[in-house]
Amino acid sequence: MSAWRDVGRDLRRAPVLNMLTVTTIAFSLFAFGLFGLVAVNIRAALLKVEERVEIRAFATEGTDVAPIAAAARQVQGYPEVMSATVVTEQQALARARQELGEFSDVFEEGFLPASIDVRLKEGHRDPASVKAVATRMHGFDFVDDVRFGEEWITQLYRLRNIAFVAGVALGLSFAGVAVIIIGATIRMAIMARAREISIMRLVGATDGYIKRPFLLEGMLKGLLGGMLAIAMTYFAMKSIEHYLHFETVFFERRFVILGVLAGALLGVVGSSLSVGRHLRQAI
Amino acid sequence: MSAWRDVGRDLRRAPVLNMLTVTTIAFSLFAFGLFGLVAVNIRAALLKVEERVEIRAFATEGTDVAPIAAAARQVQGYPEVMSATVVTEQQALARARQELGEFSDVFEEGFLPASIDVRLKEGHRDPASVKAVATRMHGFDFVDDVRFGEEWITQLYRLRNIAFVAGVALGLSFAGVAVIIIGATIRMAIMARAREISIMRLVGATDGYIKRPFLLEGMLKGLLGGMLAIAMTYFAMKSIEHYLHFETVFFERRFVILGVLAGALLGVVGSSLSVGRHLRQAI
Amino acid sequence: MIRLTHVTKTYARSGTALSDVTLRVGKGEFVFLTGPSGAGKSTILKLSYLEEMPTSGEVKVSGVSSATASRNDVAKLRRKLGIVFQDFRLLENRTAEQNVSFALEVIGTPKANIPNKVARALTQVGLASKANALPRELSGGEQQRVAIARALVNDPFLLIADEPTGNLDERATRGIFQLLREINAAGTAVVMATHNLELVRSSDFRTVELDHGKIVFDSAAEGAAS
Amino acid sequence: MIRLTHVTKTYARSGTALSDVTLRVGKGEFVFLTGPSGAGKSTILKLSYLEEMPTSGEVKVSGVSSATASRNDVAKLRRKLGIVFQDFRLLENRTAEQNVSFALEVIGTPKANIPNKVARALTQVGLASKANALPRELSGGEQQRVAIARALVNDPFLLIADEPTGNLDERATRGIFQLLREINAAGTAVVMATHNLELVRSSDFRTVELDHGKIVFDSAAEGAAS
Ligand SMILES: Nc1ncnc2c1ncn2[C@@H]1O[C@H](COP(=O)(O)OP(=O)(O)OP(=O)(O)O)[C@@H](O)[C@H]1O
Ligand SMILES: Nc1ncnc2c1ncn2[C@@H]1O[C@H](COP(=O)(O)OP(=O)(O)OP(=O)(O)O)[C@@H](O)[C@H]1O
Ligand SMILES: [Mg+2]
Ligand SMILES: [Mg+2]
Repeated sequence: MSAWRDVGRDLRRAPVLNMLTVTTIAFSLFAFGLFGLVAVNIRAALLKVEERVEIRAFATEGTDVAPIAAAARQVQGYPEVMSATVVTEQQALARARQELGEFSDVFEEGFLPASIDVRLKEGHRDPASVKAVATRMHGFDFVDDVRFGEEWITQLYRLRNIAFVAGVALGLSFAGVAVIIIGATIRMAIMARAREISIMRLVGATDGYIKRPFLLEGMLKGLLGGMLAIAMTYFAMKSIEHYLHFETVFFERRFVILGVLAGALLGVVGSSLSVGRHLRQAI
Repeated sequence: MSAWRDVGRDLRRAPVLNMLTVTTIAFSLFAFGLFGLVAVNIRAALLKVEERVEIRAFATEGTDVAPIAAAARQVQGYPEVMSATVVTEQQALARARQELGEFSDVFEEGFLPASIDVRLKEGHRDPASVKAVATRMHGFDFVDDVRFGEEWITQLYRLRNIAFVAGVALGLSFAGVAVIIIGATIRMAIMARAREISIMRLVGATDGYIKRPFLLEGMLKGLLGGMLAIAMTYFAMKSIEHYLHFETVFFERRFVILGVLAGALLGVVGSSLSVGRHLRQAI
Repeated sequence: MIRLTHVTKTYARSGTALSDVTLRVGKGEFVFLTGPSGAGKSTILKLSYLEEMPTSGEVKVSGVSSATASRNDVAKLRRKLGIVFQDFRLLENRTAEQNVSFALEVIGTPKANIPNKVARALTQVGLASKANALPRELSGGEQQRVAIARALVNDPFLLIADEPTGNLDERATRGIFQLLREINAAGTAVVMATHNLELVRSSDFRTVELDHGKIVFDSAAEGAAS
Repeated sequence: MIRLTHVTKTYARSGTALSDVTLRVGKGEFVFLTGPSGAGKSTILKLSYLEEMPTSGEVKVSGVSSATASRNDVAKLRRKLGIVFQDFRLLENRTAEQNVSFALEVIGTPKANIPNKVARALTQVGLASKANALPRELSGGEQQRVAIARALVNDPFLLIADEPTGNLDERATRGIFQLLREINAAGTAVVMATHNLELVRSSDFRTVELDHGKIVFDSAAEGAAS
């Protein structure tokens, strides 16, 4: 195929320019990848933290265990609830003793209230759901107080939202920058071949015919840049893990493939834009 | 001047390529600048910490003040010593009370020893000097113990040395990368003008005449890149200061000027290398 | 075939290259364009393959009009033409053979037919032995003949040749002219700009002479016997 | 002036362009180089200004020998030559005027003298009115004349012209030839490769004919009267 032959010729002819293109694509995607990695890891951390979201409804001192257990069964039936456990006064005391270790003598008298400890299902741990469940539990007669760390949950979710918005915004701007850089380097390749292109036009080549090798070239470089970016991101993660003793999560396989394809897409779009612009200017 | 005219023509002709060159120079120097900033700030921090390097020679309980004061005057005469202060038992007690606040009752009995507190001059705060002074002070009869946090000073200096070596190594490699990138972009500019260069040779232009506009161009781009890098470094510092509430020091004026000149030098060296290589290949 | 109707071509920086030229070239005709340097010969040819557009008036070639042609129309028209450019315009990074075969690839000639056609065209211009040379490895006359081979290889129905023998010696010139005559005899119209008056005089083809952007003589016009 | 001694030039990819050529051009001489396309005319000229180096044998021009010349020697030699290239080699981004003045700047002509010299050279080739046009805005013949003006402007002691009239009409050709004769009469040696045999016959200058890389005729050689 003549288009492939052209690509081969072009790649061999300007190795520096081509390396530069691949490198800039790789770095753009690397920046993108690093950010993605941070997002993925924040998400993983959030999931772990979220698991600990818990609502505790404390019973008035001296309430019988029976109504508390009945209420717990009822709460267990709520759609948002994963588990509702009864903690009797004795259990509360034992837990406190265990947690506080040597200072346990202080609790000799046993004045800790019984409670129902509720964990919510994934997807229902947002501030609104938590608040709703807490309000309903307030409805039980024997409930003295409901605690769920409202502040803390709200903060967590705000963090998550910020991470999401920042992720999308940064991701899009990096992609934009990558397209511009790719366009610029391809434009240079085009300028270097401007004479050739005009001759092609003069012997009757259509725009599509002229564009093909450039698009192929952009795609190849994008693929290469994408793979490089993945490799760089992986090693960046590994070294963070190694030097900062920080446990991290890498992208799933399908996101890796998606990343490389995104590189190819960037390459094709960048090439297409600049070849198109060049062709519209001439003849 | 014809060389300047050529430069103007060239800069106007390939704006994308030129922006790319300036940007890469700027980013190379920016990376360099960021590292330099870290180094400068580590240094500033070290200086502050170093000021606190202090040797304390404690007197045996009950020693008269007179010999201690005499010894202090003698120590004051050492070339390395900035100040040698006598702290009597009463003063030591007062100082401890003040530092420890509410727990001061504990010291009712006054069993703190008198001491000579020595501060060293700048340039004599390295582990070796500190140790030497400490050893000499051990020589006084009344001295019971000399403390100077040997471990701590050694650590501090190791940190400083690491920072220095890392700085030089990273600085040099960044400069190398910058020269290569500049060389690559200038090479592209040369390839775009290869025909022109060969015609110049054929009408009798010497290598120097051909090189001049490229060197000028490299210098201009380097200057611009250097200024951009300084600006970027400055804003990076300001935003670190703002968002991380971290007090930082910027480069002194002469280093700023040096940075911009370094950009120009990089530009000239990069251009010179790639024009030279091209000229040696042809004709 | 080619129809220029009251065509004026003005270049922003150097004034009028053609003024009010009306010219018609019929099917299968052979036309010489002559006239001094800068008279407008190349401009007429560039208008004919629509590299340039007229400032006013209309150019119509094989049904494609300068007034309405799209980029794609122009590409399609050019596939049916053969053009020898005054400055050759060979692709620098391709051999003589590749430069010729390229013109066939562009128009979608079946791959199997290309080598034969290319070899025939190079032989016709006497360059079979230089098939693998790059343009910079060819002498001026050899480059010119590659350009001619490229124009002929796709069996065009109209051949536009701008000074195709400027770098050729007398024998080669006669050979190329003979070739163009044969092609013309086989039905291809030929428009050839030339300074070689000997060539013009040696045949009785129609001659159009230009000067300062105007047609000053046309042997096909009435009363041109003088 | 020019001395080729047993010069052979072999190109890696296309074999022998010149074989064992010995040629001497004296001070102030006017020499035509003729021969068919690909005979080796341009190769002899390229060797004379040391764009190419001989594969074997020696080329010596004005005391500069191909065997020993440094890059700087070559640059200095070329400043004293005037060269008209077969493919013009004009700087694309400079006007006709700048292309000519450029040749003076390179050799360090005082700034004040440049405009006059440039204007004179352009007038000599009949292009004063096109001074501000870029090469792509000039016709083929006009470009060729800019190339000639550039070669003349520095009052060279040796003018090397490769097919300088290939794109010119008869009148312009005669004009340029007349100009070259005047320059030669003023003391400049001229070596001119050409296909225009009429021109060669119209004067009695020395003629060297090449074929297949060998000198087959030299009107200055003994017994060349036949
Ligand atoms: N792109 C352009 N821009 C400005 N002027 C131009 C351009 N192309 C041609 N001209 C001018 O138009 C006039 C006619 O040019 P043209 O190339 O048609 O001449 P020509 O008859 O082919 O001459 P030649 O025999 O020298 O090739 C010339 O004066 C030339 O300078
Ligand atoms: N750079 C090169 N590499 C390989 N072969 C070359 C090169 N330059 C010239 N040749 C070959 O050397 C031979 C002589 O070329 P030269 O240019 O001297 O011919 P010429 O006499 O000037 O012909 P013309 O009249 O067509 O210009 C030709 O066959 C050509 O193909
Ligand atoms: Mg013309
Ligand atoms: Mg030649």
